[in-house]
Amino acid sequence: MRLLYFAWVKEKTGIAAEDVELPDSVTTVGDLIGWLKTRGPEFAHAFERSEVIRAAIDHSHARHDAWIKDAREIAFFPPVTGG
Amino acid sequence: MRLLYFAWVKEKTGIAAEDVELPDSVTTVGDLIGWLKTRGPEFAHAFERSEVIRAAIDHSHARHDAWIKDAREIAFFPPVTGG
Amino acid sequence: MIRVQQDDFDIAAEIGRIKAGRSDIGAIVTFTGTVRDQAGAVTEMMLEHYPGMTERELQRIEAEAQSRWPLQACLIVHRYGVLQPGDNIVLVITASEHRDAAFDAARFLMDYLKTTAPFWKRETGSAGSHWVEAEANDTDAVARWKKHAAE
Amino acid sequence: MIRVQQDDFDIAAEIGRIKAGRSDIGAIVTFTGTVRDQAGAVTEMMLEHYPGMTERELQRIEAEAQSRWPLQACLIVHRYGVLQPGDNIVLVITASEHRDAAFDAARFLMDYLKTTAPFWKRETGSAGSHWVEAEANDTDAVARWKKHAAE
Repeated sequence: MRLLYFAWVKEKTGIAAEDVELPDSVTTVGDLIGWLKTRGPEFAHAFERSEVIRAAIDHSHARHDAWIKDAREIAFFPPVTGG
Repeated sequence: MRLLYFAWVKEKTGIAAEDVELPDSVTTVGDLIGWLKTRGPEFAHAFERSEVIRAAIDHSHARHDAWIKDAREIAFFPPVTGG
Repeated sequence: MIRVQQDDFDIAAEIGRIKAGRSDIGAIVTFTGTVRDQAGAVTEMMLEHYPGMTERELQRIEAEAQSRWPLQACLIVHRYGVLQPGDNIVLVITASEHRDAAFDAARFLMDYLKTTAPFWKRETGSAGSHWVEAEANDTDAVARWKKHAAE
Repeated sequence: MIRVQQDDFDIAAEIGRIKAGRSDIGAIVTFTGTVRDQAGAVTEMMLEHYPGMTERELQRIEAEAQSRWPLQACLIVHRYGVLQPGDNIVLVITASEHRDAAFDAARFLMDYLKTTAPFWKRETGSAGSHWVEAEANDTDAVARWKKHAAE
Protein backbone atom coordinates (compact mmCIF):
# COMPACT_ATOMS: atom_id res chain seq x y z
CA MET A 1 0.00 0.00 0.00
CA ARG A 2 1.25 3.47 -0.88
CA LEU A 3 1.28 6.12 1.86
CA LEU A 4 1.63 9.87 1.23
CA TYR A 5 2.30 12.68 3.69
CA PHE A 6 1.68 16.40 3.14
CA ALA A 7 2.49 19.75 4.75
CA TRP A 8 3.62 19.50 8.38
CA VAL A 9 2.84 15.78 8.52
CA LYS A 10 5.43 15.31 5.78
CA GLU A 11 7.91 17.57 7.55
CA LYS A 12 7.56 15.62 10.78
CA THR A 13 7.76 12.13 9.26
CA GLY A 14 10.62 13.31 7.10
CA ILE A 15 9.28 11.52 4.02
CA ALA A 16 6.75 12.37 1.30
CA ALA A 17 5.78 8.85 0.23
CA GLU A 18 6.49 5.20 0.95
CA ASP A 19 5.19 1.72 0.23
CA VAL A 20 4.28 -0.42 3.22
CA GLU A 21 3.08 -3.94 4.03
CA LEU A 22 0.45 -3.78 6.75
CA PRO A 23 -0.28 -6.39 9.40
CA ASP A 24 -3.74 -7.99 9.08
CA SER A 25 -4.83 -6.30 12.31
CA VAL A 26 -4.77 -2.86 10.61
CA THR A 27 -8.23 -2.49 9.06
CA THR A 28 -9.19 1.20 9.43
CA VAL A 29 -7.54 4.59 8.93
CA GLY A 30 -7.41 4.89 12.73
CA ASP A 31 -5.67 1.52 13.03
CA LEU A 32 -3.17 2.64 10.43
CA ILE A 33 -2.40 5.83 12.36
CA GLY A 34 -1.89 3.75 15.52
CA TRP A 35 0.47 1.43 13.65
CA LEU A 36 2.41 4.34 12.08
CA LYS A 37 2.99 5.83 15.55
CA THR A 38 4.95 2.70 16.52
CA ARG A 39 7.43 3.21 13.67
CA GLY A 40 9.79 5.59 15.46
CA PRO A 41 9.94 8.97 17.14
CA GLU A 42 9.34 10.97 13.93
CA PHE A 43 6.09 9.11 13.26
CA ALA A 44 5.06 9.24 16.91
CA HIS A 45 5.58 13.02 16.77
CA ALA A 46 3.83 13.49 13.40
CA PHE A 47 0.72 11.61 14.52
CA GLU A 48 0.78 12.72 18.16
CA ARG A 49 -2.42 14.78 17.91
CA SER A 50 -4.08 12.22 15.67
CA GLU A 51 -7.49 13.92 15.99
CA VAL A 52 -6.31 16.83 13.80
CA ILE A 53 -4.87 14.57 11.09
CA ARG A 54 -6.98 14.25 7.97
CA ALA A 55 -6.85 11.25 5.66
CA ALA A 56 -7.76 10.47 2.06
CA ILE A 57 -8.20 7.02 0.55
CA ASP A 58 -7.53 6.91 -3.19
CA HIS A 59 -8.06 10.69 -3.54
CA SER A 60 -11.27 10.91 -1.46
CA HIS A 61 -11.53 12.33 2.04
CA ALA A 62 -11.96 9.51 4.56
CA ARG A 63 -12.85 9.39 8.24
CA HIS A 64 -10.67 7.64 10.77
CA ASP A 65 -13.18 4.79 11.00
CA ALA A 66 -13.09 4.17 7.23
CA TRP A 67 -12.00 0.69 6.06
CA ILE A 68 -8.75 0.57 4.14
CA LYS A 69 -8.93 -2.97 2.82
CA ASP A 70 -9.12 -2.11 -0.90
CA ALA A 71 -7.08 1.08 -0.77
CA ARG A 72 -4.17 1.57 -3.13
CA GLU A 73 -3.07 4.98 -1.81
CA ILE A 74 -3.68 6.59 1.57
CA ALA A 75 -2.64 10.18 2.32
CA PHE A 76 -2.27 11.98 5.65
CA PHE A 77 -2.32 15.74 6.02
CA PRO A 78 -3.40 18.66 8.23
CA PRO A 79 -6.75 20.42 7.71
CA VAL A 80 -6.60 22.11 4.31
CA THR A 81 -5.86 25.85 3.97
CA GLY A 82 -6.18 26.67 0.28
CA GLY A 83 -8.29 29.29 -1.41
CA MET B 1 -40.14 74.78 -10.49
CA ARG B 2 -38.41 72.46 -12.93
CA LEU B 3 -40.13 69.18 -13.79
CA LEU B 4 -38.42 66.22 -15.48
CA TYR B 5 -39.92 63.09 -17.00
CA PHE B 6 -38.12 59.83 -17.79
CA ALA B 7 -38.71 56.58 -19.68
CA TRP B 8 -42.35 55.88 -20.50
CA VAL B 9 -43.54 58.84 -18.42
CA LYS B 10 -41.54 61.06 -20.79
CA GLU B 11 -42.86 59.23 -23.84
CA LYS B 12 -46.46 59.69 -22.70
CA THR B 13 -46.19 63.37 -21.70
CA GLY B 14 -44.23 64.01 -24.87
CA ILE B 15 -41.72 66.23 -23.10
CA ALA B 16 -38.50 65.65 -21.14
CA ALA B 17 -38.45 68.80 -19.05
CA GLU B 18 -40.40 71.98 -18.36
CA ASP B 19 -40.63 74.88 -15.93
CA VAL B 20 -43.97 75.40 -14.20
CA GLU B 21 -45.66 77.81 -11.80
CA LEU B 22 -47.71 75.86 -9.30
CA PRO B 23 -50.91 77.01 -7.58
CA ASP B 24 -50.57 77.38 -3.78
CA SER B 25 -52.87 74.43 -3.25
CA VAL B 26 -50.20 72.02 -4.59
CA THR B 27 -48.07 71.13 -1.54
CA THR B 28 -47.09 67.45 -1.98
CA VAL B 29 -45.82 65.18 -4.75
CA GLY B 30 -49.28 63.60 -4.81
CA ASP B 31 -50.92 67.03 -5.21
CA LEU B 32 -48.54 67.77 -8.05
CA ILE B 33 -49.45 64.52 -9.84
CA GLY B 34 -53.14 65.40 -9.45
CA TRP B 35 -52.51 68.86 -10.90
CA LEU B 36 -50.43 67.48 -13.80
CA LYS B 37 -53.28 65.14 -14.75
CA THR B 38 -55.51 68.16 -15.43
CA ARG B 39 -53.09 69.54 -18.02
CA GLY B 40 -54.36 67.60 -21.01
CA PRO B 41 -54.88 64.04 -22.30
CA GLU B 42 -51.15 63.24 -22.58
CA PHE B 43 -50.62 64.07 -18.91
CA ALA B 44 -53.83 62.32 -17.85
CA HIS B 45 -52.55 59.24 -19.68
CA ALA B 46 -48.98 59.44 -18.36
CA PHE B 47 -50.12 59.69 -14.73
CA GLU B 48 -53.19 57.44 -15.04
CA ARG B 49 -51.77 54.69 -12.81
CA SER B 50 -50.24 57.19 -10.43
CA GLU B 51 -49.45 54.50 -7.84
CA VAL B 52 -46.67 53.10 -10.06
CA ILE B 53 -45.08 56.51 -10.71
CA ARG B 54 -41.91 57.21 -8.74
CA ALA B 55 -40.74 60.71 -7.89
CA ALA B 56 -37.47 62.38 -6.90
CA ILE B 57 -37.09 65.79 -5.31
CA ASP B 58 -33.76 67.45 -6.04
CA HIS B 59 -32.14 64.08 -6.90
CA SER B 60 -33.49 62.13 -3.91
CA HIS B 61 -36.26 59.55 -4.03
CA ALA B 62 -39.45 60.99 -2.54
CA ARG B 63 -42.77 59.50 -1.50
CA HIS B 64 -46.06 60.83 -2.82
CA ASP B 65 -46.76 62.45 0.55
CA ALA B 66 -43.45 64.37 0.52
CA TRP B 67 -43.64 68.18 0.71
CA ILE B 68 -42.43 70.02 -2.37
CA LYS B 69 -42.29 73.55 -0.97
CA ASP B 70 -38.52 74.04 -1.27
CA ALA B 71 -37.95 71.83 -4.31
CA ARG B 72 -36.05 73.19 -7.28
CA GLU B 73 -36.37 70.07 -9.46
CA ILE B 74 -38.91 67.26 -9.35
CA ALA B 75 -38.64 64.19 -11.55
CA PHE B 76 -41.25 61.55 -12.40
CA PHE B 77 -40.37 58.10 -13.70
CA PRO B 78 -41.34 54.42 -13.65
CA PRO B 79 -39.76 51.97 -11.17
CA VAL B 80 -36.06 51.74 -12.05
CA THR B 81 -34.68 48.83 -14.08
CA GLY B 82 -30.92 49.32 -14.21
CA GLY B 83 -28.16 46.93 -13.23
CA MET C 1 -15.67 55.14 -6.56
CA ILE C 2 -18.49 55.41 -9.07
CA ARG C 3 -18.66 56.16 -12.78
CA VAL C 4 -21.54 56.57 -15.20
CA GLN C 5 -20.44 56.29 -18.82
CA GLN C 6 -21.39 55.33 -22.35
CA ASP C 7 -18.10 53.53 -23.01
CA ASP C 8 -17.40 49.93 -22.12
CA PHE C 9 -15.25 49.12 -19.08
CA ASP C 10 -12.16 46.95 -18.69
CA ILE C 11 -12.35 44.64 -15.67
CA ALA C 12 -8.65 43.74 -15.71
CA ALA C 13 -7.65 47.41 -15.80
CA GLU C 14 -10.02 48.25 -12.94
CA ILE C 15 -8.69 45.40 -10.79
CA GLY C 16 -5.15 46.50 -11.66
CA ARG C 17 -5.86 50.03 -10.43
CA ILE C 18 -7.39 48.69 -7.22
CA LYS C 19 -4.41 46.41 -6.47
CA ALA C 20 -1.70 48.84 -7.58
CA GLY C 21 0.98 49.43 -4.96
CA ARG C 22 -0.66 47.48 -2.17
CA SER C 23 -0.63 43.90 -0.91
CA ASP C 24 -3.10 44.05 1.96
CA ILE C 25 -6.07 42.84 -0.14
CA GLY C 26 -7.07 39.20 0.26
CA ALA C 27 -10.34 38.97 -1.67
CA ILE C 28 -11.68 40.69 -4.78
CA VAL C 29 -15.22 40.08 -6.02
CA THR C 30 -16.49 41.39 -9.33
CA PHE C 31 -20.00 41.38 -10.70
CA THR C 32 -20.63 42.06 -14.37
CA GLY C 33 -24.14 42.46 -15.72
CA THR C 34 -24.54 41.91 -19.46
CA VAL C 35 -27.30 42.27 -22.06
CA ARG C 36 -29.07 38.96 -22.66
CA ASP C 37 -30.57 38.29 -26.08
CA GLN C 38 -33.32 36.18 -24.43
CA ALA C 39 -33.32 33.50 -27.10
CA GLY C 40 -33.19 36.08 -29.89
CA ALA C 41 -36.07 38.21 -28.57
CA VAL C 42 -33.75 41.15 -27.81
CA THR C 43 -31.64 42.70 -30.55
CA GLU C 44 -30.87 46.02 -28.86
CA MET C 45 -31.12 47.65 -25.47
CA MET C 46 -31.30 51.36 -24.68
CA LEU C 47 -30.41 52.49 -21.18
CA GLU C 48 -31.76 55.87 -20.13
CA HIS C 49 -30.73 57.50 -16.86
CA TYR C 50 -31.16 60.66 -14.83
CA PRO C 51 -27.84 62.54 -14.95
CA GLY C 52 -27.08 64.08 -11.59
CA MET C 53 -29.38 61.86 -9.59
CA THR C 54 -27.68 58.70 -10.89
CA GLU C 55 -24.28 59.76 -9.59
CA ARG C 56 -25.75 60.87 -6.28
CA GLU C 57 -27.61 57.60 -5.80
CA LEU C 58 -24.61 55.42 -6.69
CA GLN C 59 -22.43 57.42 -4.28
CA ARG C 60 -25.01 56.97 -1.55
CA ILE C 61 -25.12 53.20 -2.12
CA GLU C 62 -21.33 52.97 -2.18
CA ALA C 63 -21.05 54.94 1.07
CA GLU C 64 -23.60 52.62 2.68
CA ALA C 65 -21.57 49.55 1.66
CA GLN C 66 -18.37 51.14 2.97
CA SER C 67 -20.07 51.78 6.30
CA ARG C 68 -21.34 48.21 6.61
CA TRP C 69 -18.21 46.26 5.60
CA PRO C 70 -14.44 46.79 5.95
CA LEU C 71 -13.72 47.41 2.26
CA GLN C 72 -10.34 48.36 0.90
CA ALA C 73 -11.88 49.33 -2.41
CA CYS C 74 -15.30 49.63 -3.93
CA LEU C 75 -16.17 50.49 -7.51
CA ILE C 76 -19.43 50.86 -9.42
CA VAL C 77 -19.38 51.52 -13.17
CA HIS C 78 -22.73 51.75 -14.95
CA ARG C 79 -23.20 52.31 -18.67
CA TYR C 80 -26.01 54.11 -20.47
CA GLY C 81 -26.97 54.52 -24.13
CA VAL C 82 -27.52 51.91 -26.82
CA LEU C 83 -26.17 48.41 -26.15
CA GLN C 84 -26.18 45.11 -28.04
CA PRO C 85 -26.71 41.56 -26.70
CA GLY C 86 -23.54 40.42 -24.96
CA ASP C 87 -22.48 44.00 -24.11
CA ASN C 88 -21.57 44.92 -20.56
CA ILE C 89 -24.07 47.00 -18.57
CA VAL C 90 -22.70 47.28 -15.05
CA LEU C 91 -19.55 46.43 -13.14
CA VAL C 92 -19.21 46.21 -9.36
CA ILE C 93 -15.89 45.45 -7.70
CA THR C 94 -15.29 45.04 -3.98
CA ALA C 95 -11.97 44.34 -2.26
CA SER C 96 -11.46 43.31 1.34
CA GLU C 97 -9.11 41.30 3.53
CA HIS C 98 -11.58 38.43 3.66
CA ARG C 99 -14.05 36.92 1.24
CA ASP C 100 -17.24 37.29 3.28
CA ALA C 101 -17.09 41.10 3.29
CA ALA C 102 -16.24 41.24 -0.42
CA PHE C 103 -19.08 38.88 -1.40
CA ASP C 104 -21.67 40.51 0.87
CA ALA C 105 -20.79 44.04 -0.21
CA ALA C 106 -20.87 43.21 -3.93
CA ARG C 107 -24.28 41.63 -3.61
CA PHE C 108 -25.58 44.50 -1.49
CA LEU C 109 -24.39 47.02 -4.08
CA MET C 110 -26.15 45.16 -6.89
CA ASP C 111 -29.37 44.65 -4.91
CA TYR C 112 -29.58 48.35 -4.02
CA LEU C 113 -28.50 49.58 -7.42
CA LYS C 114 -31.26 47.51 -9.02
CA THR C 115 -33.97 49.19 -6.97
CA THR C 116 -32.76 52.76 -6.42
CA ALA C 117 -30.37 53.87 -9.20
CA PRO C 118 -32.39 55.83 -11.80
CA PHE C 119 -31.82 53.74 -14.91
CA TRP C 120 -34.49 52.47 -17.29
CA LYS C 121 -34.05 49.77 -19.90
CA ARG C 122 -35.87 49.73 -23.20
CA GLU C 123 -35.54 46.51 -25.17
CA THR C 124 -35.96 46.24 -28.92
CA GLY C 125 -36.55 42.96 -30.70
CA SER C 126 -38.66 41.13 -33.24
CA ALA C 127 -41.80 42.13 -31.28
CA GLY C 128 -40.94 45.86 -31.32
CA SER C 129 -39.76 48.01 -28.42
CA HIS C 130 -40.85 48.07 -24.80
CA TRP C 131 -39.72 49.42 -21.45
CA VAL C 132 -38.55 46.62 -19.16
CA GLU C 133 -40.79 46.14 -16.11
CA ALA C 134 -39.28 46.23 -12.63
CA GLU C 135 -39.15 42.86 -10.90
CA ALA C 136 -40.73 42.31 -7.51
CA ASN C 137 -37.90 40.03 -6.39
CA ASP C 138 -35.45 42.92 -6.70
CA THR C 139 -37.45 44.75 -4.03
CA ASP C 140 -37.46 41.55 -1.95
CA ALA C 141 -33.66 41.40 -2.24
CA VAL C 142 -33.34 44.87 -0.73
CA ALA C 143 -35.81 44.04 2.03
CA ARG C 144 -33.46 41.20 3.04
CA TRP C 145 -30.61 43.66 3.68
CA LYS C 146 -32.87 45.91 5.75
CA LYS C 147 -33.81 42.89 7.86
CA HIS C 148 -30.10 42.07 8.25
CA ALA C 149 -29.36 45.58 9.44
CA ALA C 150 -32.14 45.39 12.03
CA GLU C 151 -30.92 42.08 13.46
CA MET D 1 -13.89 23.67 -15.73
CA ILE D 2 -11.03 23.43 -13.29
CA ARG D 3 -7.28 24.04 -13.55
CA VAL D 4 -4.42 23.63 -11.08
CA GLN D 5 -1.33 25.51 -12.16
CA GLN D 6 1.82 27.33 -11.06
CA ASP D 7 1.32 30.18 -13.51
CA ASP D 8 -0.78 33.25 -12.87
CA PHE D 9 -4.21 33.56 -14.46
CA ASP D 10 -5.77 36.31 -16.57
CA ILE D 11 -9.31 37.22 -15.46
CA ALA D 12 -10.15 39.20 -18.60
CA ALA D 13 -9.04 36.33 -20.85
CA GLU D 14 -11.06 33.82 -18.82
CA ILE D 15 -14.19 35.98 -18.96
CA GLY D 16 -13.59 36.46 -22.69
CA ARG D 17 -13.50 32.70 -23.23
CA ILE D 18 -16.70 32.24 -21.21
CA LYS D 19 -18.59 34.92 -23.15
CA ALA D 20 -17.22 34.05 -26.58
CA GLY D 21 -19.91 33.44 -29.20
CA ARG D 22 -22.88 33.66 -26.87
CA SER D 23 -25.20 36.37 -25.58
CA ASP D 24 -27.43 34.43 -23.19
CA ILE D 25 -25.38 35.28 -20.08
CA GLY D 26 -26.75 38.01 -17.83
CA ALA D 27 -24.49 37.85 -14.78
CA ILE D 28 -20.83 37.01 -14.26
CA VAL D 29 -19.31 36.85 -10.79
CA THR D 30 -15.59 36.47 -10.20
CA PHE D 31 -13.75 35.85 -6.97
CA THR D 32 -10.01 36.36 -6.77
CA GLY D 33 -8.06 35.36 -3.68
CA THR D 34 -4.68 37.05 -3.27
CA VAL D 35 -1.69 36.79 -0.90
CA ARG D 36 -1.90 39.36 1.91
CA ASP D 37 1.30 40.68 3.41
CA GLN D 38 -0.48 41.06 6.77
CA ALA D 39 1.16 44.37 7.64
CA GLY D 40 4.57 43.16 6.48
CA ALA D 41 4.48 39.89 8.46
CA VAL D 42 4.35 37.79 5.29
CA THR D 43 7.07 38.08 2.64
CA GLU D 44 6.42 34.79 0.83
CA MET D 45 3.82 32.06 0.63
CA MET D 46 4.32 28.46 -0.49
CA LEU D 47 1.26 26.51 -1.58
CA GLU D 48 1.59 22.75 -1.49
CA HIS D 49 -1.11 20.49 -2.89
CA TYR D 50 -1.93 16.84 -3.53
CA PRO D 51 -1.74 16.28 -7.30
CA GLY D 52 -4.51 13.98 -8.44
CA MET D 53 -6.72 14.48 -5.42
CA THR D 54 -6.79 18.26 -5.95
CA GLU D 55 -8.21 17.96 -9.45
CA ARG D 56 -10.70 15.33 -8.33
CA GLU D 57 -11.90 17.43 -5.42
CA LEU D 58 -12.26 20.62 -7.49
CA GLN D 59 -14.21 18.70 -10.14
CA ARG D 60 -16.49 17.30 -7.46
CA ILE D 61 -17.14 20.79 -6.05
CA GLU D 62 -17.78 22.22 -9.51
CA ALA D 63 -20.24 19.41 -10.34
CA GLU D 64 -22.06 20.07 -7.06
CA ALA D 65 -22.42 23.79 -7.91
CA GLN D 66 -23.64 22.93 -11.43
CA SER D 67 -26.28 20.64 -9.93
CA ARG D 68 -27.50 23.28 -7.46
CA TRP D 69 -27.71 26.34 -9.72
CA PRO D 70 -28.47 26.96 -13.41
CA LEU D 71 -24.94 27.97 -14.45
CA GLN D 72 -23.91 28.70 -18.02
CA ALA D 73 -20.25 28.52 -17.05
CA CYS D 74 -18.20 27.69 -14.02
CA LEU D 75 -14.42 27.94 -13.65
CA ILE D 76 -12.01 27.25 -10.81
CA VAL D 77 -8.29 28.02 -11.23
CA HIS D 78 -6.03 27.40 -8.25
CA ARG D 79 -2.30 28.08 -8.16
CA TYR D 80 0.41 26.24 -6.24
CA GLY D 81 4.10 26.90 -5.64
CA VAL D 82 5.87 29.96 -4.30
CA LEU D 83 3.91 33.23 -4.29
CA GLN D 84 4.61 36.79 -3.19
CA PRO D 85 2.32 39.27 -1.40
CA GLY D 86 -0.18 40.66 -3.88
CA ASP D 87 0.00 37.55 -6.10
CA ASN D 88 -3.15 35.75 -7.14
CA ILE D 89 -3.94 32.43 -5.46
CA VAL D 90 -7.36 31.37 -6.70
CA LEU D 91 -9.94 32.43 -9.27
CA VAL D 92 -13.57 31.39 -9.37
CA ILE D 93 -15.91 32.53 -12.14
CA THR D 94 -19.61 31.76 -12.41
CA ALA D 95 -21.97 32.83 -15.18
CA SER D 96 -25.74 32.62 -15.15
CA GLU D 97 -28.80 34.36 -16.54
CA HIS D 98 -29.45 36.05 -13.22
CA ARG D 99 -27.27 37.43 -10.47
CA ASP D 100 -28.54 35.36 -7.53
CA ALA D 101 -27.36 32.06 -9.03
CA ALA D 102 -24.00 33.52 -10.03
CA PHE D 103 -23.38 35.04 -6.57
CA ASP D 104 -24.56 31.97 -4.64
CA ALA D 105 -22.57 29.53 -6.75
CA ALA D 106 -19.34 31.56 -6.53
CA ARG D 107 -19.60 31.74 -2.77
CA PHE D 108 -20.46 28.06 -2.51
CA LEU D 109 -17.42 27.14 -4.61
CA MET D 110 -15.11 29.22 -2.41
CA ASP D 111 -16.60 27.93 0.84
CA TYR D 112 -16.21 24.30 -0.22
CA LEU D 113 -12.83 24.77 -1.82
CA LYS D 114 -11.54 26.28 1.43
CA THR D 115 -12.49 23.20 3.46
CA THR D 116 -12.06 20.26 1.08
CA ALA D 117 -9.50 21.04 -1.65
CA PRO D 118 -6.11 19.60 -0.55
CA PHE D 119 -3.96 22.73 -0.48
CA TRP D 120 -1.73 23.85 2.38
CA LYS D 121 -0.22 27.29 2.81
CA ARG D 122 3.13 27.91 4.39
CA GLU D 123 3.88 31.55 5.16
CA THR D 124 7.36 33.00 5.50
CA GLY D 125 8.05 36.33 7.14
CA SER D 126 10.17 38.16 9.67
CA ALA D 127 9.16 35.59 12.32
CA GLY D 128 10.27 32.60 10.19
CA SER D 129 8.07 30.06 8.44
CA HIS D 130 4.89 28.36 9.58
CA TRP D 131 2.02 26.36 8.17
CA VAL D 132 -1.21 28.35 8.18
CA GLU D 133 -3.84 26.95 10.55
CA ALA D 134 -7.29 26.12 9.24
CA GLU D 135 -10.02 28.49 10.39
CA ALA D 136 -13.11 27.26 12.19
CA ASN D 137 -15.35 29.76 10.41
CA ASP D 138 -14.52 28.12 7.07
CA THR D 139 -16.09 24.92 8.39
CA ASP D 140 -19.07 26.97 9.62
CA ALA D 141 -19.46 28.44 6.11
CA VAL D 142 -19.79 24.96 4.63
CA ALA D 143 -22.25 23.88 7.34
CA ARG D 144 -24.47 26.77 6.24
CA TRP D 145 -24.74 25.32 2.71
CA LYS D 146 -25.58 21.87 4.08
CA LYS D 147 -28.35 23.46 6.11
CA HIS D 148 -29.59 25.25 2.97
CA ALA D 149 -29.72 21.96 1.09
CA ALA D 150 -31.72 20.31 3.86
CA GLU D 151 -34.31 23.08 3.98
